[in-house]
Amino acid sequence: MSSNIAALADEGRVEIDHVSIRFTSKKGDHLALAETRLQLEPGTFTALIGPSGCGKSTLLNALAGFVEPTAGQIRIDGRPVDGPGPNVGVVFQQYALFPWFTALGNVKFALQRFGLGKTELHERAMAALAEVGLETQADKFPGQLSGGMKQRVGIARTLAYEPKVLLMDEPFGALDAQTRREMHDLLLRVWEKHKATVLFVTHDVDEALLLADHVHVLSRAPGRIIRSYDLSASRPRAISRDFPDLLDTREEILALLKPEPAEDRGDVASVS
Amino acid sequence: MSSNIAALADEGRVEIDHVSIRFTSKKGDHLALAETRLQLEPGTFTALIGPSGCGKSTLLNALAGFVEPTAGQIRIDGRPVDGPGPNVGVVFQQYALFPWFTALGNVKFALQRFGLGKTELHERAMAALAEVGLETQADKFPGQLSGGMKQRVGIARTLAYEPKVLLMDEPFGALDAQTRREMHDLLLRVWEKHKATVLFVTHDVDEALLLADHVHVLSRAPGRIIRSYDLSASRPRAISRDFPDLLDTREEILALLKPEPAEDRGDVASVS
Amino acid sequence: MVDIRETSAAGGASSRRVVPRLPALVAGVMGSVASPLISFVIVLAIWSLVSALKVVPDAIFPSPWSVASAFAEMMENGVFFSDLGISVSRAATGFVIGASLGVAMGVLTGRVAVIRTVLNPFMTLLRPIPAIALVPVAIVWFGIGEGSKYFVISYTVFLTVWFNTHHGMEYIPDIYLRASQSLGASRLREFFQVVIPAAAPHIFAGIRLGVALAFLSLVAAELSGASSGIGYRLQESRQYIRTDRMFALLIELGVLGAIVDTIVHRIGKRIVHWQQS
Amino acid sequence: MVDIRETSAAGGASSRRVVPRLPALVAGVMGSVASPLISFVIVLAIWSLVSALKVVPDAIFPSPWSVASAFAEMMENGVFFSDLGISVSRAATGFVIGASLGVAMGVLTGRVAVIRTVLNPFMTLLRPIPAIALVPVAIVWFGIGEGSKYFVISYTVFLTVWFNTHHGMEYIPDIYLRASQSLGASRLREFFQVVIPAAAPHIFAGIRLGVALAFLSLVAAELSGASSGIGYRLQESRQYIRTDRMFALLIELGVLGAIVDTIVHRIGKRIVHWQQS
Amino acid sequence: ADTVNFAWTPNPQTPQVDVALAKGYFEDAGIDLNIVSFPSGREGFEALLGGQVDFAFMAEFPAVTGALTGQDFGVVADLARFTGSRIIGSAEYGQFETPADLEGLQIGTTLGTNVDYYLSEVLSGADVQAEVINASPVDLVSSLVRGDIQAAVMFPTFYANAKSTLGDNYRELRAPGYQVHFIIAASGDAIENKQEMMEVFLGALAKADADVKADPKAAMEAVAANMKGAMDVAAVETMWQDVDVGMELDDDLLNLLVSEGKWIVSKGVIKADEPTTESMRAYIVDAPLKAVAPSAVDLN
Ligand SMILES: Nc1ncnc2c1ncn2[C@@H]1O[C@H](COP(=O)(O)OP(=O)(O)OP(=O)(O)O)[C@@H](O)[C@H]1O
Ligand SMILES: Nc1ncnc2c1ncn2[C@@H]1O[C@H](COP(=O)(O)OP(=O)(O)OP(=O)(O)O)[C@@H](O)[C@H]1O
Ligand SMILES: [Mg+2]
Ligand SMILES: [Mg+2]
Repeated sequence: MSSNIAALADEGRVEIDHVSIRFTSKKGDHLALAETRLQLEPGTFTALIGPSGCGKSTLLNALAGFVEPTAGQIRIDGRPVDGPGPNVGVVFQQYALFPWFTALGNVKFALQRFGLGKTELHERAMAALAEVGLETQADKFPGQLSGGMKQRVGIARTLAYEPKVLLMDEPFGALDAQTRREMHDLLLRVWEKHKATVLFVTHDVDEALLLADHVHVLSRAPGRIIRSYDLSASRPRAISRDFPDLLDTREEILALLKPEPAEDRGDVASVS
Repeated sequence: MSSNIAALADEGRVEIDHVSIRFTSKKGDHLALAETRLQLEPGTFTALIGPSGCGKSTLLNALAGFVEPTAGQIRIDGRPVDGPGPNVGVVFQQYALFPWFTALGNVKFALQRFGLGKTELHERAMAALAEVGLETQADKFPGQLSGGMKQRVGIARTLAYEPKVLLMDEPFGALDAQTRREMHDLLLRVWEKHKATVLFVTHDVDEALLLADHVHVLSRAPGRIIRSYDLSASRPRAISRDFPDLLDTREEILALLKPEPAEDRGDVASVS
Repeated sequence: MVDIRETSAAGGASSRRVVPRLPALVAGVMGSVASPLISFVIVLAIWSLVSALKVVPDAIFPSPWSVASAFAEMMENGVFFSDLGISVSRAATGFVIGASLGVAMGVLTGRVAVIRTVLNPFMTLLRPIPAIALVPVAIVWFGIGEGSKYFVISYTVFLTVWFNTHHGMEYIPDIYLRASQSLGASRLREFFQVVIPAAAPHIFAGIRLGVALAFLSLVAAELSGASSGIGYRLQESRQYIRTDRMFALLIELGVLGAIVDTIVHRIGKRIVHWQQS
Repeated sequence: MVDIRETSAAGGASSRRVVPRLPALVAGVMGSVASPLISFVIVLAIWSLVSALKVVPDAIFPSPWSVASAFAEMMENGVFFSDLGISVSRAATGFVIGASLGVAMGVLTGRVAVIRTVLNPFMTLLRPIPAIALVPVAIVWFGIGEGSKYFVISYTVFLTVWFNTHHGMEYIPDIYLRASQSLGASRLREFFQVVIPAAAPHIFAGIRLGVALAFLSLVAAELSGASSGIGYRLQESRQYIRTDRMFALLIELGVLGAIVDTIVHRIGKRIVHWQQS
Repeated sequence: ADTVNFAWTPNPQTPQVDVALAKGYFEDAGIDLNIVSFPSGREGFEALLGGQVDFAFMAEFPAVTGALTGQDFGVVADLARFTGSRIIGSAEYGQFETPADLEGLQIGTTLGTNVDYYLSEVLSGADVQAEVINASPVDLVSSLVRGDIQAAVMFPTFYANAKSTLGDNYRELRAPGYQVHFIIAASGDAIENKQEMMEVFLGALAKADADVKADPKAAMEAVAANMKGAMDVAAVETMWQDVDVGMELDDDLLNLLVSEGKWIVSKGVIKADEPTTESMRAYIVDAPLKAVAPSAVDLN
């Protein structure tokens, strides 16, 4: 595509420097994220995985500049984050579509920074919608879309924008398996083209293993990173015998996420 | 528990009789659900699976009495559904918690129909929260909970209410694998105790296979049932060699959901 | 005076109204066309009854028939239309001035902290001061001509529109601003494509209120320096104890206000259409 | 006059305010305590300047100092406190009557289709009719005593509170009603535990407006049949062209209204706390 | 004791009321007097017509309107006449020596009141054309200062203020032709059912009327006291140079009522027949005053 801001391989370094986040309310303090140190190299794909309520969304919100860390500092390319900015694209857990724009209008909004002509703007936006399989829904308003459709519009919008750092909070949670697979392909395609730094929150271990270079597992609340994995398998990957490392890592992560002494209740999709 | 309305085995029959649903807007009609016939026997557990936007939520909304079918009729125990009612419990895709009540208050709201004493009400509500692992979050308001926590409060609320018919729209979408498994156990326990008729929308084929007696697969939009499976395997189940039927069914459904001529791109968790 | 519609989950044509759990038949018969008619027949019936009972003299609580004839009389001698024209043009001018200033100021106080800090306490103090109390001041400042009338009307409209716009601006859901800023929108674009649409329901609620207030303050505005207009005619009718005319004029004011309100409401619904889908 | 806060996604103590993109220093200095002060100093400075320039005679645009001395004078001869007491009690009584009727009626028209059908057109017609226009009628109906004053105040308060409550009731997000009805709540429980809390922000917005209006209509209410009260004193000062007193009284009205508004707003925020979390 | 509701506001033209109040004549007569204040006589009159008060103090003009529209009331006493009606102008626009000086000016007044009548009498009497502009009483002075109007005809209460505000520019034209009559009207109910109460009430005023004539100085003090500082004794004294105090009912008043009635009917706002002496006479109820002060009534 026309812009190549994100193509500079040394842009998009994210440093999470001794960050912890605490919410205060009338009933006292609540540590949402325990002290966390993490560095994301430019152009890498990192997945975060952890139990519900452990602070994943909170960490993402801090990276995006929406929430201020209680302690520590977050830097992007050396500059401390002090608010939301154009360098960091976010796919929101709650979609965050503008209800006053159609699906197409929402995507166009993101494309306007490229200063395109009217026809090109329209064509690029339609192309972005087509990539998420919604070209026929372009004129619908968010209120008329199904849950999964809204999520895909949100994805199309953020990807079209080509940010240097891309934060995604359970972006595929409301999608069926097939659509989800298509979205995986799309995401990897876009990522390889623009080499954005991606941080991806998911509940699906397989998804993390299929997509990421690095997987970090968080503890129960208050979350902190308890294990990290580097995945070097080439893409496209599959969770199968062809990728034995991935299968091993999968077992390990699943065991980590189980809080009790791992009693085998047999309801895990235990691959033989 | 004290109520035994749902325990009468012949209550909770759901008949979906030639139902189709169409949305009209300025820009013309839109068929959200093609003609559908389906009968749910009392005390059975049925899963619906289908691509994004195919009309699953729409069908559930019609069953719950929120949306009126454009054609056909829905009957519960012989009586046509003409609005939301206490016989049908719903776990909402968007949680639908009352923001003015705490997590505990939301559950108490559902328990009030049992006319319990104050202490018992509190205890039962706390117990319901404990079952979804949120006993420590009882006093938080929905605005202070994480996505997965909200979903669990919604589940606790509806299960505590013990309806005859239980409709669930992607109830575990925002949960991590471990919590999801715990919720599966909880749901099956409650279901076996009260023999409610359950209709369950999910994107996760494995989840459908682990839980349901019947699985119906819907086509791309406008949705209609294209294949149905009866699962007789005893519970607890696992997607493993111990349950070869399930593995076969799984393959079939995954193939059904793939729209293109099944090219093996290798990114499916293809179990050998 | 709030008219914020929440996006309902299902919407659409066949969405079941959950609100009125009433026999469908009753609700059906009382459709939107029949509704005002039924209402007016009932009100008229009660009114006729009360005035027929003669608990108060006709000169003080006139019968519907004498009000109707006062109405006819004003129609006949042309006063009706000339008053209507002049009052509507005063209300419209005052409204346009007040509403544009109100929106502009609301945008400023809602979005710029310094301006908010300096002006809000002052505005809060102004709000409980009624327009009638300002009439003498208005006359001193703007003269006895149209100026003072515009001032009185636009003063009232301004405060209300400002208040609504201000709050609409202040309470824009963070999520929209976050999305916009993350998508690299310039401040200008954020303002016009996000802030304004997000605040639009509130702004429209304020404008709708402002329209009502423009008519409400007509009477106060036309107290001085006017020798025509509905407000003046009301004064005059009072001087000459023409209660029948007074009632006719009050009804005129009511009908006029209701019509304009309906139009504004319809326009608002069209512009802020996404709220209902 | 809308004060609906959307539940913001992050909230919490450390949530970053996304709204004002201003130098943090400026915003910091102008904290909430300093803010009104700065505002008043500026306003006072401008006022002194204008009156010092003597573009209009002091009798018509008084200086801050003459207003202050008029204030002192009223304090001294006790008029200030007796007026304050009587006006506040009138505003309070009128407000309580109007607001309770308004909430009750709003609940009815918002939730019961038959009542809505019969009453709404009539209410819509009443809204553009100002309280001052009803003063003569009020005197006839309610006497020259306190009755007519309560009527005028509660009439205005009633219409506004009704309007807000009505719309709050009508536009309760379907999702809450669906959840409630699916959870088998009785109509009573649905009403008190779902409808009322869901409409509460709107009802409070209406009540807040109603409080402002109770003060706004004091002047109209005390036009006739009163021999004390801020509104009466304003009339009296106007008769005798005591512009300094008029200004003092207007300021008194403004301060009084602002204080009560702040209190109501605070209470509302406490009660409808979930809107902000 | 019966409660008598009386619409009255402290003013310098009705010293009988001030004196009767000061000396307790109403209590002596067994009347429990409840005074209700209104910003203008017209509003007191409205309250009277609505049955809210028994007596109302006002100028004669609203009574004419009431008579023309067939209201149920009667004029029972004429307490004082104001003889100092004037047109006030600013020296910037002329010297205002004769009515002819008003030619072509914009003159402010309050339409539909007795000052409107006065102005039109002066203008038509001198055959002068001027533009009459409506303004509420309180706004006339400021409009004059601003120059929105060049002359004004206002209620006497505002004269002093006009003079002080205009300062050296103050000019007045005392064109004759009209006297304000400060009257007391009684409700139809009082006239029909409470003759005795009316006599007692007027009796107390008559007693005070005699006191005023006997000791004007004391009456001025009583007035000033009730005005609570708005006017001091000296100001009242100055004003009284133009006031003819004394309770009566005579043909002057009747003729004025007829003349004003004709003027109002000519305006076309009220649909009524041209008034005659007989039709207006029906609204003057002289019996009670005749009973307490026979010499005060002079009607044929
Ligand atoms: N605004 C808030 N006020 C108070 N506490 C909050 C707030 N937002 C989040 N929390 C708390 O912070 C913790 C972490 O929340 P967060 O949303 O980051 O979890 P998460 O890891 O994203 O969970 P999930 O997977 O369920 O979305 C939770 O315990 C939650 O209750
Ligand atoms: N209120 C509405 N107005 C118009 N069209 C609607 C409305 N609600 C849903 N639709 C349309 O109906 C179709 C089915 O929507 P539905 O929400 O039932 O899908 P779904 O199967 O639940 O999808 P998902 O898995 O993504 O949640 C979609 O095409 C959607 O655009
Ligand atoms: Mg989260
Ligand atoms: Mg759905």
